[in-house]
Amino acid sequence: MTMKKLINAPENLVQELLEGFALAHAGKVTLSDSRLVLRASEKAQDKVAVVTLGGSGHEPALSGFVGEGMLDISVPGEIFAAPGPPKVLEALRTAKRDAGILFIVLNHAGDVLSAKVAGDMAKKEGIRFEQVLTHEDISCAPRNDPENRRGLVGCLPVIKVAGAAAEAGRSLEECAEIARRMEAGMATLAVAVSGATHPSTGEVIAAIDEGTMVVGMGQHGEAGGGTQSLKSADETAEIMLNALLDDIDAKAGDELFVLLNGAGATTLMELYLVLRRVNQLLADKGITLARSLVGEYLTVQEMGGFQMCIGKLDEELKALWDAPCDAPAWTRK
Amino acid sequence: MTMKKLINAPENLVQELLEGFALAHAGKVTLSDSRLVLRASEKAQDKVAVVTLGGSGHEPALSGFVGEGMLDISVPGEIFAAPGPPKVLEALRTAKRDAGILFIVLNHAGDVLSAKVAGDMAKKEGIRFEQVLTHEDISCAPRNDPENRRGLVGCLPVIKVAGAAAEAGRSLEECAEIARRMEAGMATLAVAVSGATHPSTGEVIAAIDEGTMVVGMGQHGEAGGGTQSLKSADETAEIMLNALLDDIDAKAGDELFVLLNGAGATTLMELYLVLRRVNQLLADKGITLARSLVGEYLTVQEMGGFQMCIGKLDEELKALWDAPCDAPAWTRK
Amino acid sequence: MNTLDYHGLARMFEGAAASVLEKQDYLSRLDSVGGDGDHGTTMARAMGKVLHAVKSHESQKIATLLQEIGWAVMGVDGGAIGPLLGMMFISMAESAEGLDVLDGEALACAFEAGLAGVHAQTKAQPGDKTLLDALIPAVEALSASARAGESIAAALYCAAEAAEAGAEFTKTLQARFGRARNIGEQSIGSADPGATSIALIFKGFMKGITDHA
Amino acid sequence: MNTLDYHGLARMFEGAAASVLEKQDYLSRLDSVGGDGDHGTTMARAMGKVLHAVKSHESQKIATLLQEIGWAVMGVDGGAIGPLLGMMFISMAESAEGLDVLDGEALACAFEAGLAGVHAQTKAQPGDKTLLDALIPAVEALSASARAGESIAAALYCAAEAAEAGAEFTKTLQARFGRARNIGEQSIGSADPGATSIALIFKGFMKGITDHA
Ligand SMILES: Nc1ncnc2c1ncn2[C@@H]1O[C@H](COP(=O)(O)OP(=O)(O)O)[C@@H](O)[C@H]1O
Ligand SMILES: Nc1ncnc2c1ncn2[C@@H]1O[C@H](COP(=O)(O)OP(=O)(O)O)[C@@H](O)[C@H]1O
Ligand SMILES: [Mg+2]
Ligand SMILES: [Mg+2]
Ligand SMILES: [Mg+2]
Ligand SMILES: [Mg+2]
Repeated sequence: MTMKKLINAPENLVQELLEGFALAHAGKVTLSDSRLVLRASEKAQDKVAVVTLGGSGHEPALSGFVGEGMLDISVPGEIFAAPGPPKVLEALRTAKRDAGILFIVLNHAGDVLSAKVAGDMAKKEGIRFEQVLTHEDISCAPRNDPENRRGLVGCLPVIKVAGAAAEAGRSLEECAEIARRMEAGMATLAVAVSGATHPSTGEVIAAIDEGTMVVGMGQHGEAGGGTQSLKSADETAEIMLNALLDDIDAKAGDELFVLLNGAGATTLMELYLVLRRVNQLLADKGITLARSLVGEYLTVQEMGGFQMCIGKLDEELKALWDAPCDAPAWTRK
Repeated sequence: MTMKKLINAPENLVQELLEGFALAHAGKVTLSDSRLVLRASEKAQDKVAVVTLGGSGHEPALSGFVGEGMLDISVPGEIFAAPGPPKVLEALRTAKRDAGILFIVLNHAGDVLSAKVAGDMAKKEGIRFEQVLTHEDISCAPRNDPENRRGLVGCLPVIKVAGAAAEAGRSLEECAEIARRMEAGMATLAVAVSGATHPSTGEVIAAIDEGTMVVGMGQHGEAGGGTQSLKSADETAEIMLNALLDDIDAKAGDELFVLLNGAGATTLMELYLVLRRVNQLLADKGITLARSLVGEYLTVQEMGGFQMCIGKLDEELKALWDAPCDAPAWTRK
Repeated sequence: MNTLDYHGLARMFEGAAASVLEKQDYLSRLDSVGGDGDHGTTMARAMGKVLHAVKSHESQKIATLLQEIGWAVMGVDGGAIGPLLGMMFISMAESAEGLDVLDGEALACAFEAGLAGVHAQTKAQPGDKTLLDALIPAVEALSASARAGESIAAALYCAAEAAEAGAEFTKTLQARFGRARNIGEQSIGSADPGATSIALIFKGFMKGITDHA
Repeated sequence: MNTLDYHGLARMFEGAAASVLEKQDYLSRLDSVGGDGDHGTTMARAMGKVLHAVKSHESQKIATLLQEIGWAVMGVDGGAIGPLLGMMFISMAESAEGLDVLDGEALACAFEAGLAGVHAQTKAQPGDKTLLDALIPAVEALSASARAGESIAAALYCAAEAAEAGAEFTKTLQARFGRARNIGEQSIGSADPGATSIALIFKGFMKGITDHA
């Protein structure tokens, strides 16, 4: 085991990390006894609640998106593993309100299954919710096969605009429509340059050979793309951007957001280089880089690489993007 | 050369990364033609300006601290190398105002030399400024030998409180006093578990053996501490915290901030574990964890490890800590 | 023995837990091929919860035991397997609601309901290299045997044989669901972890009944 | 030749640049021992700026050339060496202000002012293993020779010899300033990069003068 991580007993890892997380962001979030991450100050009951679920080990995601103008509840699972349906059902019960719940689910087998089981039960209990699935990874299935596209960091812009709409008092139908509109115009591609270790098992996640990179890497080191020789920042930006533009069928005159999500070990320095090139390439095509976001949002431990997520913006989505929010991983005045 | 970085030609690295940085945070900062990082919206001339300088390759530091309530100007140097005096002088000229300039300098040979040469020239030109040196690394010299203590991530809390004081219209003397008070009550210690590569030269920065960690690692991989076997998060937290508490002579009843600054590859997950343990240990000693900050602020490329910085807070410093700010690396509502 | 009472059911689940726990590492290794290598860990945690539910359960009612086991298994944060297996047991509970003993027909109905519960959660079909490739033949064999009037032990024996054959057959398949889908053809040659778990569970069911018969 | 004019000064600096550029990699290797391995790169960039300043300079005035060289060297973002070396040349410029030629006395004064300019920037003392350990003996030797009425070429020769001896001597010292301070005793055994650069610069000064004499 070649793990170089500062951890304690693996079986307590998630509990301990959540305690530290709640402590670090005490003004923004709280951790419930049953391990739901909640907003520190509850949203008014007449506004739509926004709930999501997902495995741990991707910090700051997903619990880092809990806060004013974003999520009301996140249900963290074990490392890289969805939480079971009982916890998800508890979250839906906690969020229950007449205004309804927007339930955002990333397309991964475990998450989808937990969401379905919990959702079916919630329905029986008369809990009103709308589920929105995010699945914007273009690497493993074409656009007309959305079921087989994974949900990567694209959940973040969806949570941002839907969260802003909910905060603004929009109806459940409107919030769901906004989330789906954002999702539909969006695409993500990941590249990995170096692997990571699984913090509980010590196993290597995605060993990547010297001098190579893998385009299409999944959120847990699953394959899905091709290994190629390591490229420059400019070349990598171009390869990824072109594939993404193609997928969303972007045209001159479009306004896009670009989100560069560091996988863990890749520096902000590198991400800035990529953004610079993306901006040049978009300008050449007459496309506007209307909003950008660069940082580590949904990580894969200490993996090297990043996810590039782009999506179409309209006036409403831009305004929602710009709305204030106050979550651990995204504060906007 | 085993570098797995997404970069372009090394000679353009800093220029390109700054362009991308300015693009990513266009609402908060701008990049001048001569490569100063300035606030996007200038502070009123009757308020003290806050200026700093430092090498690049530590992103988001230091330019990530430019923004409302924090820095007015940062002068980025080359990778791990201070900017030369001409640029620093230009920054002081740009910031020149009757209210004066608070000039924050991290104690590293190059930075100090550049600051001194530029400062001497600025004085001759009648530019009014107060210099505050940060040197809170306890690993390479005792408290009574401050000249030989390096300036690590402690610059961040100093910039925060001094920046808030400046924003609030406090005088140059007051801002300097606040910065020095914060600095005097503060101590930092770094631990490294895995090395990094220098992005321009491809050389290894601090190769660290399997199963070991280095306490007292400098900001560029300089030694200064001892190699020991890799410990758990809890043990590491305790070793570091005890050394720091000792240095600042913390007592029951004190209120402290704790800043955990990831070096690059170390996950937020690990930092949260450490914060959790720090909080327990402080509680045992009757010391209050009054504020905390966990994230990557001053990195060493993809190095594994973190800096723990603690410091004493009084009512005024807490209020300044809590004041709103809007910089790329720290937004507070 | 042609009916199964509460105690028999409890022994079946104890058998399943023992059978799975013995192969924990093997299951994780199977999951390392195309998945995230946690299947054995997750199954072990699930079976730990099953044992705890059996030991601490007080109602003495078949349906509530099944319900509790299902809910406990689902409470394991481990990805896909928890909800699938959990829904199987919960659906069995619904089918067994109100019954103090299960005869062959009732047992067949319960397992068929369990299978339906799994089907309702996933679009995976036979041949997609999932736990269904063991579960479907197991339930079919069990139903056929039970409805033919064979003993419950015999029915479980047939189910266990069929499940094992089904799990073995997954070696020839390419994964089309779950994480292993992403490695495409490379999944061929090694058995599906979920299907292997199903085979172990049915083997354990049978041993649980027959060892204590 | 007992005075130095603008063109002589320009040739001195061209010589210094050539001398340093030839040893760029060696300087970086020396800096790798206890520093950050960039000294050769920084010096090469600085000397590139020196050459550019010499080539493009138009005033034909000694002081303004020195001033421009100093400012150019300081403009290299490379850590400690830029401000130190830059202040040396800028201080020399101040000393040579208004002079069209430098005689031995003026040259000695200029270098003494340069040394003082460096001293003003750092608390490092002789024996601390910095560039001062080459610079101090070099300036002392130059002054002594020049004031003894020897030719400027001879004075520069003495300075180069003394600088080289000083740089060599730093091998026996433990670093107490700059980054190398952090490695403590491990710095003993290898020469200080900054002192080595000073030796190369004075060697180049001398060659610049004598090769074109
Ligand atoms: N969508 C699905 N439909 C049916 N079975 C699935 C599905 N996803 C996973 N499985 C089953 O679950 C097994 C993997 O379980 P496990 O490793 O516990 O979950 P995860 O892949 O989430 O880590 C697979 O071998 C397969 O049998
Ligand atoms: N504080 C100081 N005082 C005097 N000389 C110094 C000081 N710091 C560094 N030096 C000199 O600078 C040299 C290193 O230069 P360089 O590698 O360019 O700078 P840096 O260490 O900032 O990368 C050292 O060999 C030493 O001679
Ligand atoms: Mg698995
Ligand atoms: Mg899993
Ligand atoms: Mg150096
Ligand atoms: Mg340097």
